[in-house]
Amino acid sequence: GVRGTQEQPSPAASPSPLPAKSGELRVANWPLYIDLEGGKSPTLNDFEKQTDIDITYKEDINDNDEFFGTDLRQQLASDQPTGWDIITMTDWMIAKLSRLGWLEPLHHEVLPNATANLDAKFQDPYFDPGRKYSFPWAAGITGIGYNKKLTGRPITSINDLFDPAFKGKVGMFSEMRDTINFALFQLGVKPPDSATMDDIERAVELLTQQRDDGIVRAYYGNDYTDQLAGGNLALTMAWSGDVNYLKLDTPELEFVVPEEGGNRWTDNMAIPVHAEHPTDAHEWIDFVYQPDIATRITEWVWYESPVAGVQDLIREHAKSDRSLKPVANSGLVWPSEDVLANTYGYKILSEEEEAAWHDLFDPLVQG
Amino acid sequence: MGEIDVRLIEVTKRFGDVVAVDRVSLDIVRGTFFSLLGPSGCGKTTTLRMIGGFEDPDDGRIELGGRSVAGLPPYRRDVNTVFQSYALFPHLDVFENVAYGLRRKRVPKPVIRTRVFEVLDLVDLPGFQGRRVSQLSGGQQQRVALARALVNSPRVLLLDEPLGALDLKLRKQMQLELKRIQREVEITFIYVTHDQEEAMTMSDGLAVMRSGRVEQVGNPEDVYEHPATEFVAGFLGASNLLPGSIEEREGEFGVVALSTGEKVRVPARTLNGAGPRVKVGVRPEKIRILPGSNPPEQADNAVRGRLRVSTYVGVSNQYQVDTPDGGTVTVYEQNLGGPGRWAPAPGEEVLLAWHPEHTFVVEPESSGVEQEGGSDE
Amino acid sequence: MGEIDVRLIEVTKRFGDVVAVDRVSLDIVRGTFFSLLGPSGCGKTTTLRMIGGFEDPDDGRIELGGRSVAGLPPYRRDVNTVFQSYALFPHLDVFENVAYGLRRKRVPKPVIRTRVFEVLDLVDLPGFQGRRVSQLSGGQQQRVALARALVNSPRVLLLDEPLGALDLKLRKQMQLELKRIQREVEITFIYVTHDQEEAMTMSDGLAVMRSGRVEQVGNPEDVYEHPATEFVAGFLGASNLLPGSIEEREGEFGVVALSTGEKVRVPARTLNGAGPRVKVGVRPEKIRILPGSNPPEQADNAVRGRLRVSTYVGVSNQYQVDTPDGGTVTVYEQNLGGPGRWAPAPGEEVLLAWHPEHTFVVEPESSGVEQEGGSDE
Amino acid sequence: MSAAAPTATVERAGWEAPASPRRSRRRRGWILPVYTVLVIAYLFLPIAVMILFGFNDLKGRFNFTWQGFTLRHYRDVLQFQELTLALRNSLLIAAVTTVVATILGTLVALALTRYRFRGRGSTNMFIFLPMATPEVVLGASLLSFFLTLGLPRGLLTILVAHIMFTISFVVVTVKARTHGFNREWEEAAKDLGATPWVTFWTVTFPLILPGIMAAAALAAALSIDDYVVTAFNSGQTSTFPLWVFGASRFGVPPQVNVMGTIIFVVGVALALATVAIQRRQGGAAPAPGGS
Amino acid sequence: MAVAAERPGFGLRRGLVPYFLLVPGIAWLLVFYAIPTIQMFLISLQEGSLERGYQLTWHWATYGDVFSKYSTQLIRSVGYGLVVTLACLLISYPLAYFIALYGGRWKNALLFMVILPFFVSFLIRTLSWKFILADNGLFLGTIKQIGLLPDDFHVLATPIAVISGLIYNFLPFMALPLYASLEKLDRSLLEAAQDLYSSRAVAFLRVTLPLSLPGVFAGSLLTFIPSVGDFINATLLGSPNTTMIGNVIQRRMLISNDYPEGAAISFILMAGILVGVALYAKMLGTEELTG
Ligand SMILES: Nc1ncnc2c1ncn2[C@@H]1O[C@H](COP(=O)(O)OP(=O)(O)OP(=O)(O)O)[C@@H](O)[C@H]1O
Ligand SMILES: Nc1ncnc2c1ncn2[C@@H]1O[C@H](COP(=O)(O)OP(=O)(O)OP(=O)(O)O)[C@@H](O)[C@H]1O
Ligand SMILES: [Mg+2]
Ligand SMILES: [Mg+2]
Repeated sequence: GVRGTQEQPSPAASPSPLPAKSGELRVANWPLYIDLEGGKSPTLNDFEKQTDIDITYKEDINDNDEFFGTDLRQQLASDQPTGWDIITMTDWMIAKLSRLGWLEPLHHEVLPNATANLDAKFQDPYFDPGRKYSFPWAAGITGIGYNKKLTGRPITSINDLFDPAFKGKVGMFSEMRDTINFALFQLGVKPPDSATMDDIERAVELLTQQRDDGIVRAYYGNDYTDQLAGGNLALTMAWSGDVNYLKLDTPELEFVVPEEGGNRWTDNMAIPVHAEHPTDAHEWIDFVYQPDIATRITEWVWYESPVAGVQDLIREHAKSDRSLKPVANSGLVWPSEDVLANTYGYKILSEEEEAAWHDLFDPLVQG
Repeated sequence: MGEIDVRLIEVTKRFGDVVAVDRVSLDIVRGTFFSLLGPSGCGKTTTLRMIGGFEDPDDGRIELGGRSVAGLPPYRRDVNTVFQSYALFPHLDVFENVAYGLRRKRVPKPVIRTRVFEVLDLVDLPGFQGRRVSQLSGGQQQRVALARALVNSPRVLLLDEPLGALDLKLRKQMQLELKRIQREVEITFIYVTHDQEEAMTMSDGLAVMRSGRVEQVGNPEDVYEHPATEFVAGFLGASNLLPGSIEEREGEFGVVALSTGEKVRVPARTLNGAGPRVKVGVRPEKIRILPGSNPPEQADNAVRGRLRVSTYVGVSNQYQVDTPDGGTVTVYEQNLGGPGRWAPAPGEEVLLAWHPEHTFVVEPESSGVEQEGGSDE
Repeated sequence: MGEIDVRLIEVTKRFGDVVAVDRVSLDIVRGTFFSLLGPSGCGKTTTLRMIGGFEDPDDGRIELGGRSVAGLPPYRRDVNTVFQSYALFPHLDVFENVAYGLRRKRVPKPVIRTRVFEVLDLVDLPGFQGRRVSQLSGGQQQRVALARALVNSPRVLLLDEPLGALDLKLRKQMQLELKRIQREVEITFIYVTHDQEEAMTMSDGLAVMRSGRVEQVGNPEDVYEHPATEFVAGFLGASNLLPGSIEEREGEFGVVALSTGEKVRVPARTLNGAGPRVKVGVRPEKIRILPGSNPPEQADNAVRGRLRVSTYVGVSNQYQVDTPDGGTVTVYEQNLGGPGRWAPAPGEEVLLAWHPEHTFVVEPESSGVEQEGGSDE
Repeated sequence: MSAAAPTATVERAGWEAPASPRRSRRRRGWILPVYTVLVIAYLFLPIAVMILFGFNDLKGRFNFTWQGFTLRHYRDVLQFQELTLALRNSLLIAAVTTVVATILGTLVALALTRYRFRGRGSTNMFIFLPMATPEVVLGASLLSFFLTLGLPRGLLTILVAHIMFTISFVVVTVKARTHGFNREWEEAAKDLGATPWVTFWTVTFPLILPGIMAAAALAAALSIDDYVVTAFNSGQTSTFPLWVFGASRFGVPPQVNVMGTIIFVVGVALALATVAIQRRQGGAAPAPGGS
Repeated sequence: MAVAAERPGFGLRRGLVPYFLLVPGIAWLLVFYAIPTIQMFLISLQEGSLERGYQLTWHWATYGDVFSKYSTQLIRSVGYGLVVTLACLLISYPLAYFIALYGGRWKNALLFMVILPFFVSFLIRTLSWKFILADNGLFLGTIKQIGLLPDDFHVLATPIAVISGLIYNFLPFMALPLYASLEKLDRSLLEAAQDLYSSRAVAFLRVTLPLSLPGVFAGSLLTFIPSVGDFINATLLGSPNTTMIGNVIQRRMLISNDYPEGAAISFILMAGILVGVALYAKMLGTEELTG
């Protein structure tokens, strides 16, 4: 049953000693998040060859919450292995999992590549100080995607999301943290970490007003992309990488990090507690932190790589492969310092806060 | 005779290779009781189904009340059918089954009640109105099917063996009722039956069908007494057919020499057009069976034979008599009984005698070439 | 007589309030042809269904071959049934329908072929093996149902009106075949029919049922000539029943005074136990119709009346004669015809005469007991 | 019906123009077939779009706007190993689920419509419960059950789950067919020496087959498209819907359309093949039986 | 002669037949549905949180809370379910009727075609619909150009879209059971009805429809029950004011991690549905239908 954990969350626990390598590994990642060539992933092949580990790489994650619900929650609550050795979760979920004590602390000493090559800006994130539990896989920004033709003007501000001129043509995210962040930016509450419960109430009020004014068409998950591409949305909250790709087929689309601020997110590899092959899991993390491997992945995935020097390598490759040009120089894949300065993470929530936020936010998206 | 109510003109119906109805023409006068007879599978049901509108003829034309009904759906024909397979509605009780047609005609409720109860009484099923169809015996189902059609008093009623599952007594009673209704309400009945007595007693006209074609049409006595073909003769009650050849056509009675050598007289009009080789027919009940020692009466036809079997069948005794040429003659004798009567014993020589007037002549069936099925009379 | 093959002991079956079969007891000897007769809804089908194993009796006991079959499912009884509603398999063609039972018995394929084709020939359906059931006429379906049961040569064959949808000619032919098979293969036949002639000619024994009960069991002549009850008398062919009271019981012939005042003589043995008020019966075909002026013969019973209707029915003429006490007497006279014969005209005074030996006596039915199908004239 | 009868029916339905005098009949004759074609066209409409976008020469990853025609996705249909594997799993699961659920469900339906027994009423109601249970609850509670048992999640647990939630659909559908089934055919079979088992296979089964086929089709569709319950109980096994839903984050590749197209085309081909085979055999479906 | 000795207990065995038929299916449901669901029911009476753990406190109040909190969505879902069921019935009846009665040897092929679109992924079908129904797409765009609709008219993200999506996706759940029950219709009964002055329409109403009630019953339940609990159509095609109870449950359990509330709503829904089924069976006048 879904029994509660009697075990106290112990974020301070030191890593337990690693067992012997087992030669087996089960990785859960998002679909299409790794390079492919002719139906196979060269990275996975190389990994198997080089490490002699039999890897089961599953594109099994569709959604942070859903994966938590279907693959982690009950398993870990009843102290059973999840079946996964590596999971790839967004930052706030890493925070939540570590809060619940459901992540295995990492042995940095067996991660020479990772520790050496991790780009400085990823080294000490707010959600996992000191990279105790996780290493990033890729990173991106939540901003605004818009259709130049439909808006008729460049979009620069979150304010535009609240502009009655775009009544019924604005998309917001059903993802609570992203959307609340935007409302906080609009209210000038920055960084989100500083938001009080009052701020959140105001934020939801603002959003409710936006909804009731008929400005919001709907709250979207992944499916905002087709609505944006199909011209049903003039502007919408969006992920940087998506718009990057959408532009290729629909050139009138643009992505902007609003002047009030955008959300910075990373997807991070972590090892859930009770993982059966933690040693092999460490090998995987270290393996993908080799710059040439990371480059190969990034050239395919088009999201910012946390591995230092990857952009340079891609630029190098782009000289011979024109198709790599867009990713090599994209300001979206490789946000500048300025842009990054205007992006924020999510507030780390205690369980009570999370519940309180949901009580405020859920009625918004559920009418 | 009155106006023609139902007219079939060269109607043909095929099912794949099977020609179920083959160029059938019939004229049925309004308000008459017309029977269709014929062996199993000869196309009676198919004929009714075309009149009812459930099958479209492949050829030919059907007229009801003088107007072609091609393409007219069944519910627009003032015709009701008692289906051979009943086709009762399983989801309705007896009352609702019977009331079905009246409800469609928007007859007022109280009238429906009265009429339904009346007709249920008529078919001897009082008190059955609440039963489900599945709770009825075979004969009860058939009577509900009859009631369901009767209650509507249509202009034309098609009845496909409507009394076949009833016992003799009830059948007789129903026959009388049907006949009464038909006369009173002036309904045209087209009636399929296998009971020849039923056809004989009830019909104003009848047609004998065979393999999709009409062999003979006429009034019952005519067809019975003067069958046009060997088939009809054989089909309507047992018939004795003795092969022979015409010797004399002149006068009131012609003469046919039987293959037994004996000569019989036949009404000359039945010889019309018949070839030299014919068969001479006489119905079993027309024959008197006499001791072989008796001299034949002058006025009678007579044939000698030897009694093979005698059977007791209630109303009558049946005798099978072997003739010298290897044929068999069947004789029915009314079971008048009485201790003193002479009764032939098997093996005994007998004399078979009948009046020449009761003799008829048909062409022997050769290959398959029969005469064209008569259309009108 | 041989061993009892099928025995019913006080068998009762109820459907809700309806008592379909009411304490029926029957002993049917192995290899005999036993008929069940009775008005529609009297429980014949239900009786067969219990023997076949499709219904469990609510009471009483059924034995096959001397052993109780309570709880024995149909497929373990060596009994086959020709169902009143045929119950042919709609998803199989004619061949497979007929072969069904043989396949279950794992008869070798070539044997199945031979037997199926044989029996299809027998029921006069050669060449029909490939047809679907829905492509057959009513009579053809019935013959397939018959073939399907016959082909298995079971020990007991239950036939529920197996020839009801066939024309007379074919029916006669099938009757002969059935009788032949029954004799040759020594099958016990239990046969439901509405055709009394069929029952009379084919049966070794018969039972007349009424409202779920057996009224009389016996051999055909017995039951016909000496019906035990008014009901049986009326049911087996038309019967004239004249009310009267016993005047004299002694001697070979007793005397009954009819309500017309006329006196008739009746065989004394039929008076046994009968109350003073009785009905005197005589079959219509036993009566001679004579001119009213004729003096009655000494040895005969005679009654006077006035001819109401005369009907021509092929084999015979039927007369309805009104008697002075308001009753009606039916007379069948063989249609011997001949120009010279005397024929009574409606309205004419006639004398009805019959031999006392043909008279029987039954108790009058107390009113109200009568059920469906049993309204006597 | 024979080769002949359906022709007659078809003619009445107006697929062939009948002879001239039957105007009214012809008129009502074509409405139903045209309607049927329209509804099927409506059902196929999104499929047409799906097929179209399988040929889309998209430049990015998102297959949303028409960019031009290409066959390259057909060449690269096996591009995504995981997708191929997921599809294979889904087909396998659907096949097994359909067979098992159809058998179990049909037996239950037979028991419920053919017999009176204690607990029949409550069983009847119980059957509706799994259908009424929201998928999340089905998935979550089954997962918790498997965890209690310590059963590793995978193909087997997916099968268990799928069979569990499709049984009810099968039962209800088959019941619609067996309801009021005319028993006289079964009686005739038993009369001819068929045991209940043989009776079932030679008579009952062929006669209720249309209902069983309808139920099986529903079971297959339910299984092959299930997402929520599967997500809970799939463990490390991926299925087509899981993968496709996940892929929607980064753009569902046209290969998914291509695979859908292949399934669809094979399906249509099979359907037409059955028609051709029946034509060759000259037979047709059994005549409908009343009750 | 196969007359075996009378076997005591034979009748008893006969009485057990239905139970034998039931056992595999019902056992499957008892083990993999009933037990887990009872567990979930107990969870609905728990209090606590993931961090603190959950305790079974028989906290019935949750039921009252969620009922008042989500009654809007509950009512909306039932409303949508009714509309969807009625629409599916109206659309699929003629379809099923035609296939069953006039399908001839095309029967199976047509039936298969009705279900075929549902073998390709739900997401892809929905994506296609979104493409077709885009605000300025093929369909609406054209109409708007002619000027029949205002420019800001849209279908997606409205109740129309959600209901249409449900109708499309549940159509086979109505059509197939209807087909299964119509296929056994005895056509001679229709002839009899027509013989008795029923036009086709009346014959349909008085004979066909009553005789196909088991199919109508099965089909409407197979459509209504799952569509009331559906969430995915509202997620992909709807907007905040089309949220259905399924979305609430989904969000409560998967996103807010609140199992007790999610479960409580589910059980309220299930209880409601069961009551509805019972009433519906009564209404159709045939408790027989459920049994
Ligand atoms: N399932 C049932 N429910 C109620 N009554 C029934 C049921 N089946 C038969 N009956 C009644 O039982 C009686 C006997 O029926 P049965 O079928 O045995 O008659 P039958 O002698 O075969 O008549 P028929 O000659 O008309 O076929 C009838 O009155 C019939 O209405
Ligand atoms: N649907 C069909 N397909 C093929 N042949 C058929 C079809 N319906 C009837 N037939 C054939 O057509 C012929 C005439 O059938 P019909 O039903 O009219 O005969 P019937 O005279 O009513 O016979 P019965 O007295 O046996 O009822 C039969 O030989 C029958 O086999
Ligand atoms: Mg017929
Ligand atoms: Mg009967």
